[in-house]
Amino acid sequence: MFDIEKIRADFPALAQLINEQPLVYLDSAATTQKPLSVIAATEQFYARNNANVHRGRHTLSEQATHAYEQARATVAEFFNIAINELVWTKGATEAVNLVANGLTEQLNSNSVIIISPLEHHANIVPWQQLAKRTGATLLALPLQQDGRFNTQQCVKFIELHKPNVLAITHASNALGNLTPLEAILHAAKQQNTLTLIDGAQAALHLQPDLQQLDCDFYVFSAHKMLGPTGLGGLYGRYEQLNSLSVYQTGGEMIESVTLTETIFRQAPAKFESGTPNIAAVIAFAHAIEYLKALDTTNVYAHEQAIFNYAAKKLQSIDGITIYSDLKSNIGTLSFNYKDEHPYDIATLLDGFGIAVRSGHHCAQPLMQHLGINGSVRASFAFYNNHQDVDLFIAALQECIALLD
Amino acid sequence: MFDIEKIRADFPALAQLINEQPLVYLDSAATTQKPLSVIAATEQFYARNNANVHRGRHTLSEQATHAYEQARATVAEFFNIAINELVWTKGATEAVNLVANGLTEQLNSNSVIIISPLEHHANIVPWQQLAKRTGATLLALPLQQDGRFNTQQCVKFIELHKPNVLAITHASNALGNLTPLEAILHAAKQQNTLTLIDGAQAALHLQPDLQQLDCDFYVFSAHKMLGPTGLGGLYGRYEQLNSLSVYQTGGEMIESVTLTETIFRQAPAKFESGTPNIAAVIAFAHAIEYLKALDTTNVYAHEQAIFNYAAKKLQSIDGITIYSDLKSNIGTLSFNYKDEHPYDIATLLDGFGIAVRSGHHCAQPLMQHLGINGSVRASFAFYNNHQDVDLFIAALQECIALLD
Amino acid sequence: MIKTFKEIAQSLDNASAWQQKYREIMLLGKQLPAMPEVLKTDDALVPGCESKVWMYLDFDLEENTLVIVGDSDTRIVKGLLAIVLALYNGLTPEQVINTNAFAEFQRLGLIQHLSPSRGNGIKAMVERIQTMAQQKS
Amino acid sequence: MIKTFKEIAQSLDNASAWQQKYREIMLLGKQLPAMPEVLKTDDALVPGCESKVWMYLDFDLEENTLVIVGDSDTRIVKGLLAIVLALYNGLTPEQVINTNAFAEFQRLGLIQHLSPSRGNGIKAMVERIQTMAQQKS
Ligand SMILES: Cc1ncc(COP(=O)(O)O)c(C=O)c1O
Ligand SMILES: Cc1ncc(COP(=O)(O)O)c(C=O)c1O
Repeated sequence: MFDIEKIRADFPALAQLINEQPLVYLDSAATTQKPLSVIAATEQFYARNNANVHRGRHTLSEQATHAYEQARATVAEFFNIAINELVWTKGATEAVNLVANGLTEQLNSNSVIIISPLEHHANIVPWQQLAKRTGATLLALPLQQDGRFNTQQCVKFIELHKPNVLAITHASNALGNLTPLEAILHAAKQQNTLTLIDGAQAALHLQPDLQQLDCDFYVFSAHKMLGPTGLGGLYGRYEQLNSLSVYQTGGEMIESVTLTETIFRQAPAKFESGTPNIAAVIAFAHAIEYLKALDTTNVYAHEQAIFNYAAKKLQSIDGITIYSDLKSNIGTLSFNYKDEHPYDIATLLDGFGIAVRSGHHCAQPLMQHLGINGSVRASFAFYNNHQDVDLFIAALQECIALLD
Repeated sequence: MFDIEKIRADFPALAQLINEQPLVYLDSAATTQKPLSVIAATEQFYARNNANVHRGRHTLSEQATHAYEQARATVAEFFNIAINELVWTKGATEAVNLVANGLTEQLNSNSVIIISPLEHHANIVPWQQLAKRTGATLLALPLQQDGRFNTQQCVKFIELHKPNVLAITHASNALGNLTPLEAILHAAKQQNTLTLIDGAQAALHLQPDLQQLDCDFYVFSAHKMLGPTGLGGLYGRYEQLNSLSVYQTGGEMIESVTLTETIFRQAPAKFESGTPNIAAVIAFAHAIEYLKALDTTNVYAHEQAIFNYAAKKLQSIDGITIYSDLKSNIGTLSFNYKDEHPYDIATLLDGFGIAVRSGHHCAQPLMQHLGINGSVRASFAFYNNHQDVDLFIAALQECIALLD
Repeated sequence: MIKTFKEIAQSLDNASAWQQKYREIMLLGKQLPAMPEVLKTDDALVPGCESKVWMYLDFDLEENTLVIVGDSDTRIVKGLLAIVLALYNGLTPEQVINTNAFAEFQRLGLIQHLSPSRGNGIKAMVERIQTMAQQKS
Repeated sequence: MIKTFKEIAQSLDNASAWQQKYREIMLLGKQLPAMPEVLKTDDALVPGCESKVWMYLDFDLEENTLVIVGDSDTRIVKGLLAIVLALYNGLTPEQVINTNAFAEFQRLGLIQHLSPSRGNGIKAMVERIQTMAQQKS
C-alpha cells in the first residue's frame, strides 16, 4: 500500500504556505525534501553523538565511527555493491571530478572520451579538462533533434570511435529523459571502454542495482535522494576504483607520511581525505532506509502516474511546447509557453505557491541543441500528489492569462 | 561576564553520561561540540527552508540563497575579509588542496615550497604532490628538538631559501603550540612569498583578523569552530585567489559551456562547483554569531585559565612527559606516561568518561621529530570547566594505578 | 508615454492583488522603448543573470545628469528596470545619491526583487548607477 | 603458564568492576610470550591499526591444527590478543570454524573491542584465522 498522504506527512517542508498558498514543490530535480527521520538523525548526531571518526579511542568517537561505517554498508547494499566500492564525496560533481582527475595518467593524446550533448555541466567540464590535460579527444554521442537518443546510432558511434572512457547520464536533469543505458553500456563493454554513469537524477527514481547495470563508475548526490546537502557518492568497480590516482590528499587517506614521502591507503580510504561529512553520511543512511521501507515498485508506479497525469494536462494547454520525452522519463516536465521567457513563468507561478525551476538547468549544450535559451522545469518526486498537479496546472493557466 | 555553566547548557552533547560517568570532552581539537543554535538552524533549514541555491526563481530557493550568501557575509566579517575573498570548501583539507592545485601553473623546477615539520598531514601531502607535479623543491622550516620554533632561525631560513610558497600552521594540532606567525609572515613578505596559514586549529581560539595577519591564504574547518561537518573555508587575498587555476569543475562555477569550450566565473564562484553544503553554511553562520556574542577576550581568558590549571596539575604527576609548549598554546596538552602506550591510557580514560585522543594525530613527521610513536592529547575549548580538569586528572591517576 | 515614478508608484499602490501588480510591472516593461541593438554589447550585459539584462550608462555633461538605457529579455525584469529608470534617469548625481531605490522598492512591496539572491541584475544596476553618481558628484 | 580460554572467561566473569576487567586483560597480555622479533615483519603487521599488532599464522600439517602467534605494542590489545589465541590456538580447522569469537567476546562483555570502529586489529585477526580455517578444512 502506498499511502501518499501518510508519506507527505513525513516531509515537514511540504506542509507550508508560500505567498499564502499551499506550497507545491516541483523542484525535486534540484534538491529533494527530507523526511523527518533524516532531520532527526542529524539533530541526534549533533546533540548527542557528535565526535570525529576513526582513530578516536573514546566512546563517542567509536559510536560515530560505527554509525558512519554502518551507513556505508547500508548505502552499498542499496546499490548492491561491495562496501569498499563506495567512496563518499561532497556531491555528484566532486565524484565526477575525482574520476576524471584519477584517469589523467591512464589517458594520452590517442585516447578518446565520449560524453553526450544532454549532460549536466558537472558531467561535461571535468571531461573537457581531462581532455585538455592529456590531449585526448572529446566527442559527444549523437542526439536526435528532439533530445532523445537513437540507440542504434549511439552503438554505431561507440563502435566507430572505440572510446577509452564513456561518461553519460542515467537520466537528463533538464528533460528527465532516460538514457537507453543497456545497449550503450553493452557496446562500451565490447570496446573495453571505462564507463561512468551520472546517476544524480536517476538514483532516487530508479534505485538501480549497480552490479546488474554493469558500469565501472556511478555517481550520485545525497541531497537529491532525500539526504542532506554536502554529500555524494562514487561507486567504482573495485579494481578500476583503486587504480585511479589519488585526488585530494591529507589526513585519513594515508598509510604513512614523512616529510619527503607518503604512502597512500587503498580505496575507498585513498579517496577520502580530511574529516568527512559525518553527520550527513549517518543521516543519509536514514534516507536510504526510508526509501527501502517504501516498496520500490509502488513508488515508481505512483511517480509515473503523477507524471503521466501532469503531462496529459500540460499537453492540453494551447501554446505549450514540451521538450521532455513523455515515454521514458523519471518524472520531469520541461516546457515553454509560446515565446514567453521561462523566468516570467517561474516568477508568476511562484506567486501561486508553485516551485518550479527556469533557465538552462546547467545544461547549456542541450539548450543550444534544442535551439532554446531555457525552459520551465517541473520535476516530480514520489511525495507529490494529484492535487499538486491540479494546482500547478490551474496556476499555469492563470499565468498564461496574465501574460496573454 | 563569562558564565561557564550557562554556556555549557548551550551544548547538549556535553550533558551526557559515558560509561555511567559524566562525559568530560577533551577532544575539541578533533571536532568541537555544537551549540543549540547551530543544531536548530540545521533542523529549521531541512524542515522548512530546504531548497537548492542560485538560479531558483521560487520563494524557497530565494530564501535559501539569501541565507546562504548572508552566511558568507557573516563569516567574512568575522575574519575581517571581503565577501568575495571567502570560498566554501568541504573542509580545511580541501581548502589546502584547492590552493596547492591552483598554484601548479605558477611554479616550476626552480621554485621552492616551505612547510614545517609540525604540520598536520593535510598541510604536508598536498604540497608534496605539488612539488612532484612541478619539480619544485619542498623544504621544512627548522624546528627545535622540543617542538617549538626559533623565530630567528625561521626568518633566516626564509631569507636563505626565498620560497615561492610558505604553508604553515597557525597552531599545531598535535601540541597546541602557537606558531610565531608575525615574524615569519613578515620575512615571507620580504621575499614576495605566497603564504598559506592552516587555521584549522587556531581559528576558534584566536578568532584572527586576517587582514591584520596579512597572509595570502587562510584555511579553516567549520566543524572545529562549533559548526557542522562537511564544511570548511578558504580565505584568499582576492588577486591571489582569483589567479589560482580552477579546481573542481561543474555547475555553478561556469559562465558558459559549449561542448568544446567553457568560460569560468570569477572567484569565489570559480572555485565552488556543484551544489554547496547549504545547510552547513547557514548553520555555520549561527556558530559564528554564537562566538561573536561571547566576548572574545573573556573566552580566551577562560580557555587559558583552564589550560594553565590543567597543565599545572598534569605536570605534578610523576612520570608524565608533556610535549606541548605551555607558554604559547591554544589549549592542548600532549603527553605520555612513562613508556605506556597512548592507546592504553586513552582506552582506560574512556572507562572514566574522559574523551581524549591518542596516536600520531595525523602529524607523523612531528612524532618522528619528537622521537615518539604517539601521544595522549587532551584538547580544551571554552566550554570546558575546572571540574572537567579535576575529573580528568583524577581519572588519569586511577589509570596510572591500574598500569603501574 | 513614459510614466513618472510617482505615477508608477500610484498605479502599483492601487493594484489590489499581486497578480495586478505583476500585470502593471509587465506593462511598464512593454512601454519602455527597446534598447537599440547596437547598444546590446557583451559589455552592456549585467553579469550573472538568468535573464538577460543590458544596461547602458552615460553622463550628460551639459545637463549634469545621468543617462540610463536598459533592456531585458524577460517581461518582469524589464518592468522592474523601467521602475529603476523612472527613479533615476535624468537626475543629477546629487539627486541620484539622495534617491534610495531600496527604500522605494520596499515601499512598493517589491523589495524581494532587489535581493542579491534574485540574480536578476536589478540590484547590480542600481549599484552601478550609484557608483557612477558618486564618481560624477 | 598460559591460561585456557575457560580459565580466562572465569576470571573475567569474576571481575567486579570494569577496571578489574582491564587489569585482568593486561595481565593476560603480560603472560603472553613475546613474539620473536624476526617474525615481526611488515607482512605480519595487521594493517590500519593505531596500535601495532603483529600476527603470524601457520598450519601444522601433522597435527592438523592452526598455529597462531601474535603480539602488540599496547597492553590492552595484547591482552585481547591473548584471549583470541586462547580461543583458537591449536584447534583443527573444523573446531576453529565452530568457535565464534564474536559470541564469546559478547559473553565476556568485550564485544566493543571487536567493533570495526576500534581499528585495533583484533577483528581483522579473527577474520584471518577464520579464513585460514576455511581454506584448510
Ligand atoms: C592543523 C590541522 N590542519 C588541517 C586539518 C584538517 O581538517 P579537516 O579534517 O577538517 O579537513 C586539521 C584537522 O584535523 C588540523 O588539525
Ligand atoms: C544530472 C546531474 N548531474 C550532476 C549534478 C550535480 O550534482 P551536485 O550539484 O549535487 O554535485 C546534477 C545536479 O544538479 C544533475 O542533475
